[in-house]
Amino acid sequence: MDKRTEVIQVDVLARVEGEGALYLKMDGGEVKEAQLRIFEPPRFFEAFLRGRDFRETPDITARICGICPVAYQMGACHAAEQIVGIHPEGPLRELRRLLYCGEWIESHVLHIYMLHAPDFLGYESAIAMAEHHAEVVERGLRLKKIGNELMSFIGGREVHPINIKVGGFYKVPTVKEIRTLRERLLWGRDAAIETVRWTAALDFPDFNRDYEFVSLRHPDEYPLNEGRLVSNRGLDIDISDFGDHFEEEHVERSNALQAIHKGHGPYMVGPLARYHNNFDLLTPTCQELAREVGLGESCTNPFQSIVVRSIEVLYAYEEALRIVDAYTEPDAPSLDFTPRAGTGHGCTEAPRGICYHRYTTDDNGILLDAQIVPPTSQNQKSVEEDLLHLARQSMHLPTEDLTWRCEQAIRNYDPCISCATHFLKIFVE
Amino acid sequence: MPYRLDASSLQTLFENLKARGYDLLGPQRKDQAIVYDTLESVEDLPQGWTDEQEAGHYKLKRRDDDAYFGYVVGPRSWKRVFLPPRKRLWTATQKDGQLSLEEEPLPSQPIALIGVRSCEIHAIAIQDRVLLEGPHPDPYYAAMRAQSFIVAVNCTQSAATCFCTSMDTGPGATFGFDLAMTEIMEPEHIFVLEAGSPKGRELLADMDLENATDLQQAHAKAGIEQARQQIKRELPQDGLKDLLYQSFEHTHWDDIASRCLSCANCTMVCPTCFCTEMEDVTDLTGDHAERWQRWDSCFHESFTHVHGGSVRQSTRSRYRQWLTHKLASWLDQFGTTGCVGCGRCITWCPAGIDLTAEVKAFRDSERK
Amino acid sequence: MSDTHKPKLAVWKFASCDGCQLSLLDCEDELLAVAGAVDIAYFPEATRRMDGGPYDLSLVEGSITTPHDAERIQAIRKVSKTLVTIGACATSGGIQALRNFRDVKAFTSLVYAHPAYIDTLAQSTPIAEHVKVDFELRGCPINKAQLVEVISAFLNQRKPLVPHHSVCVECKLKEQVCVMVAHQTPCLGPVTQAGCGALCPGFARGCYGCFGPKESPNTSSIAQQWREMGASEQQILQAFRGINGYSEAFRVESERIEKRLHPSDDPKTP
Amino acid sequence: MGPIEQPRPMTPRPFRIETVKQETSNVFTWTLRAQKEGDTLAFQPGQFTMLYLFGVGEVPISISGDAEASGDLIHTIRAAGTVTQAMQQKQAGDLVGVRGPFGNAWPIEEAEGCDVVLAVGGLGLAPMRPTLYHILRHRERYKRVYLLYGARTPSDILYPEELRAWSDSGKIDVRITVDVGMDGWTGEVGLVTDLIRDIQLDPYHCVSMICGPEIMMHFTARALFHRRIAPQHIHVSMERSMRCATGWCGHCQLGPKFICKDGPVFDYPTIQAWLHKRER
Ligand SMILES: Cc1cc2nc3c(=O)[nH]c(=O)nc-3n(C[C@H](O)[C@H](O)[C@H](O)COP(=O)(O)OP(=O)(O)OC[C@H]3O[C@@H](n4cnc5c(N)ncnc54)[C@H](O)[C@@H]3O)c2cc1C
Ligand code: SF4
Ligand code: SF4
Ligand code: SF4
Repeated sequence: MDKRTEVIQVDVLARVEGEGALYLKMDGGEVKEAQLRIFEPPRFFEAFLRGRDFRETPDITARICGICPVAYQMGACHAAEQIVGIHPEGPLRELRRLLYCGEWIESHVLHIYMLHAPDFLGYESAIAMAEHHAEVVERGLRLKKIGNELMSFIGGREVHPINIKVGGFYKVPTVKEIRTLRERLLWGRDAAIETVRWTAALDFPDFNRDYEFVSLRHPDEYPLNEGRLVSNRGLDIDISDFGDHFEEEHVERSNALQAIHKGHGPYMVGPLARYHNNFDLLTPTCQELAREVGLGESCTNPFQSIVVRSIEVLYAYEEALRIVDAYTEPDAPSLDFTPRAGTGHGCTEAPRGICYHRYTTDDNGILLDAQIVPPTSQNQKSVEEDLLHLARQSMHLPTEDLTWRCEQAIRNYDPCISCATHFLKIFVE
Repeated sequence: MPYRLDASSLQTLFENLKARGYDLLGPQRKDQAIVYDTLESVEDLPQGWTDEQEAGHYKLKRRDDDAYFGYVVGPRSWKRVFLPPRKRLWTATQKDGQLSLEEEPLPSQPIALIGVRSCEIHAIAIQDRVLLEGPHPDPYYAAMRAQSFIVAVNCTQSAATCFCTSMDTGPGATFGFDLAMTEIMEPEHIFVLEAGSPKGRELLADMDLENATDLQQAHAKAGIEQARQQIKRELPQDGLKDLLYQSFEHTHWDDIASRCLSCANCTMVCPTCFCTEMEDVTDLTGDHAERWQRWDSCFHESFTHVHGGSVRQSTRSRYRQWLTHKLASWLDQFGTTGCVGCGRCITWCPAGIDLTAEVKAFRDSERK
Repeated sequence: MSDTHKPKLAVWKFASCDGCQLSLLDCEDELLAVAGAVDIAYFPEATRRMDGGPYDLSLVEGSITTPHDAERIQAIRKVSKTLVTIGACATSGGIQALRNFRDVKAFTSLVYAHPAYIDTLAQSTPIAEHVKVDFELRGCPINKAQLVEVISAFLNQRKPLVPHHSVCVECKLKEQVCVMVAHQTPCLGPVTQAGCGALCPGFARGCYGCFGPKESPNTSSIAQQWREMGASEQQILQAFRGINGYSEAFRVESERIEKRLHPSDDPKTP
Repeated sequence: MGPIEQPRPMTPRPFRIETVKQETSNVFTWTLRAQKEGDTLAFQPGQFTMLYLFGVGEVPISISGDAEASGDLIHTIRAAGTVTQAMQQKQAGDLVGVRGPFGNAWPIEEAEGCDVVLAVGGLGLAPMRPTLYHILRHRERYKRVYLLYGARTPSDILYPEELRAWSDSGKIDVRITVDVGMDGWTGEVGLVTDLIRDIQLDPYHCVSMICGPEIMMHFTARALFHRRIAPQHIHVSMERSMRCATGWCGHCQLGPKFICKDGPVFDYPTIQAWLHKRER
């Protein structure tokens, strides 16, 4: 085993969103290369956004990703609203947050129960897992369904919601309507608590790394839609300065662009980063439960991201309940505005981490330029470093187990490969 | 003998109907239109609102008074009660070499329809002929009809899209109701009420109302007359059937087809259009099947699909079928026209196609 | 369904957002029943298991945008008894087919620093332009209930109940108020195929055509209605050139408007 | 409003397939018996039922058995599209749903005392067979009886043994022609209309019934006019999309007529205007 020489290649990565491959090269007991290859074909969103009306961005950018469309819609709305100088507040802001809770629940639960958990329990899929753990899988499906119902309730449907527009919504629910969600959310909160306990009891490889955690930070709330960009290594900037601090590179072997923190290198976005940077803003129930299951205020083992995701699911359910109970109908479903020339930025917390948009429009609101940086291209370097370290540490494992373990290390990030492939490089060499 | 009901006592009429076991269905404002839906109380009525209509155009407006029934007709019609947009007919299970079918229970909740216009009563009468008087009466329709109580409201104003006077279907109700009311605003806000059936007479007797004075009755008549005078659209009936039958190859159909979207809105809103589709569905296991009946339309390609393709492939032939059926072949089939002049198909056509104008085009070219 | 041979199901992905295959995982109530009725032999988004063909039913998501994918779809067709395409990408080229109206080389250099790394075709094309397709399920995304219906229909060997009529019909069956007539909101519902449940009008907005053209769509008439409601030529052009912009009826209409807007671009007009 | 029918007109009754006989490569005949004992289905020649195949769909199919032989229900079906192809996969013992009978009948009483010309094309022989059974049972009520039958090829000829038996009995003058002859075929090659030229009939006392593709019925009727048969004595059986068979669904309208309740059999003058019109 000492002088292991082998190439491990998984051509089609399973249980990730989109199409990617894993490539690991070991030579004489040393890991030479560890790559997450992305061959998902490019779709050129930023290019064909040019010349479109900026009001179309929520509908068009949603199509970047079927799993986290809301993240794109929110980022697009925020950037567009910055251009025209409006800022939806009160019930409109709360409804957006509620919609986003739905997406977090749906996406996180999908990942926890259907994509990630089977790894820990040794199943090829949740469907296979259901044979022995029917109750668990059914709980997961129901939890996820409520997330989807929340999205459909506000957005019209779970994939590519139709009710989101620059300025707010096309139609908002009445108080009576929104209260119908309550029962389900209460059930979901309890099931989310069980989920945290269940995931915390899984068996985790001992694997910790020192990451730069980048996330949003908002003074009053666990970040979803808004905040400043911060990191555990001292970053603290306005989102409009994103371009000054981060850059994307285009590497051969990949149809995606990879982002780095200028002068710092790879960084991590997503649940671990949010959790580390914002633990104090979680609800008391979340904090207590995290302590109870022994997670602490920070987590540096990416395999444990499944537990952090569960905490965030609980947070989303509690937050949704809060919003539903406090909801009052807004005066109008959306704010009015007049298109004008300008540049706007939007950065929100997609389930997988920060998602950044920048648009520039002319006087009539026609897009002159668009840039979108999705979470997965930001995590890609971090994934590869995890692979490198993990492979070194797990050199003793037989090929089959090592392969699985590496695949799992990629799944830790819940990568969204379709998203990762359509983005513009900011600085052409 | 007509009675008077104070507008402020309208709720007592509703209470009386409820006490007799009826659920109330009537007009209310929703999404910027007046639609028929479940009514709890007079509070739900679109008091003080009216509708402005033109081809392809509908707009709610405030009235300068508090009339309860001061609008004309909206996008929904009463056919939703008797012939709902979708309904399950039966479910079937195939198991252990046996096939069993379970029929959907027939509706048993009596319903009172509040605010039925004269043209709508005519439309119900037309659907009765289609669905009750053929060789196989529709059991759902029959059950619903037998249990319904009809409160007609005579029109005292009309929309620009109305042409009941051409069709001899309004604006005052002459038959087919249990109660008929005329709303009068001046000098006081009252309803002049009369019964049209034993059920209606019984109800009025229980309510212990005053008789309407001659003057009040005269006001009611004047209101209806006012509605009649307002009607400007026309669909003259003389020779219409032959005109349409003879126009089968007319080039004007192509002109209509260039505008018609074959979207089927006109057939969906029409209170007499009765065509339906039967849908057979199964679940994933394949042990369980259902049949559903839903509104269909002659504007669909699938409507005439037989093995080898559709009979009516072009929008031209589909519009021709629709108009010819409404105004010509309906007469041969059911001894009455298929149109009651409510104007819904004109208002709710997104392309603003107006059957009265199209018929006029055929007539004009005939004269030339 | 006999237990001896459950039909083998495969789910394939080409250029897409994953939303349509996700719709299968979003069928929370039916998922285990589907797994009971079919043998999920290849579905990378859901399982590590990757069984070889032949497959009884292949669901194909995404459009063809690379030379490699153009070959891959041929191979998939060969191992699939029934091939059903799901979603706007697979049935009309999807939103990424907007590139078909422009110069793709400019696109790649705009998005990527090293366009040489990118292997892409000039056009994004629907699956049916490459292989025979047994059934096309429209939508961006597809409707879950329709997906379950297509799978049930396949299992029971009947025709899927997927009507080709307008969104208007669904709107009226749900007794919604027409946004075009009552709110003067431009809507593509009258020329768009039903399937979504007339969602947009239910939320007081106009349909933007994500299920693609219905049977016999009269696009020029709806364009005329939009004009009369005050929409600009550019707006109408963009409306057709959206998620299903490359589907025949919408493409022809957008090109017609484009020619009117920029007659000089047309080599045939002096 | 009369009492509600039991079962309701839209509810199929379960029938079991007793026998399946493959007639040609894509045509087969089912003998059906009600799952519930004693549940028989009385009908008149020319009527049809709606046959429901569990989970697949429902199609209108004419009854092709003998109306006066009590008991089983007989249908001859061509595997055309989804439902009928799935039907071809079914075996004896399987269950189907039956609604009906629906529609009107061939004018077998009007034809009494007359010459009778039955002209059929292709599968049109199946809906006509009950009429033939009736005529054979009551042969004395009719004068000359012709069956003119056009099939596509010799191997498409339906019920060949029965045709021979009818012909041999001398009770019916059976004449067959095919579109395409094949090895061993010594009979006529050509159209049904060609057969009309040679028959003997009393044009003023003659009733004709035609069943086949619309174009065939159109030309056959024209050929009969040439033989001076009055249009009102010519009857045809029509086909259109049909969903309910009860007159509710509107699909089967042909001009002012509903095929399901006014037809499927029409006298020529009633349907003439519409037979000539190309709707498209
Ligand atoms: C009165 C009458 C009597 C008949 N008697 C006989 C008989 O004795 N023997 C016989 O073999 N045939 C008979 N037929 C014809 C028979 O009903 C048709 O061959 C049968 O309906 C074909 O159904 P299918 O599912 O096999 O074919 P398909 O072509 O698959 O059609 C299936 C059904 O669905 C509809 N359909 C198909 N495609 C579409 C689409 N794209 N959109 C919408 N709808 C569609 C069709 O209207 C059809 O009813 C008769 C028909 C009628 C009207
Ligand atoms: S007439 Fe109008 S409503 Fe009717 S199908 Fe044509 S466009 Fe649609
Ligand atoms: S055809 Fe038009 S005007 Fe006549 S009843 Fe129907 S909807 Fe009303
Ligand atoms: S755009 Fe049209 S087809 Fe798509 S969801 Fe909206 S109404 Fe439905």
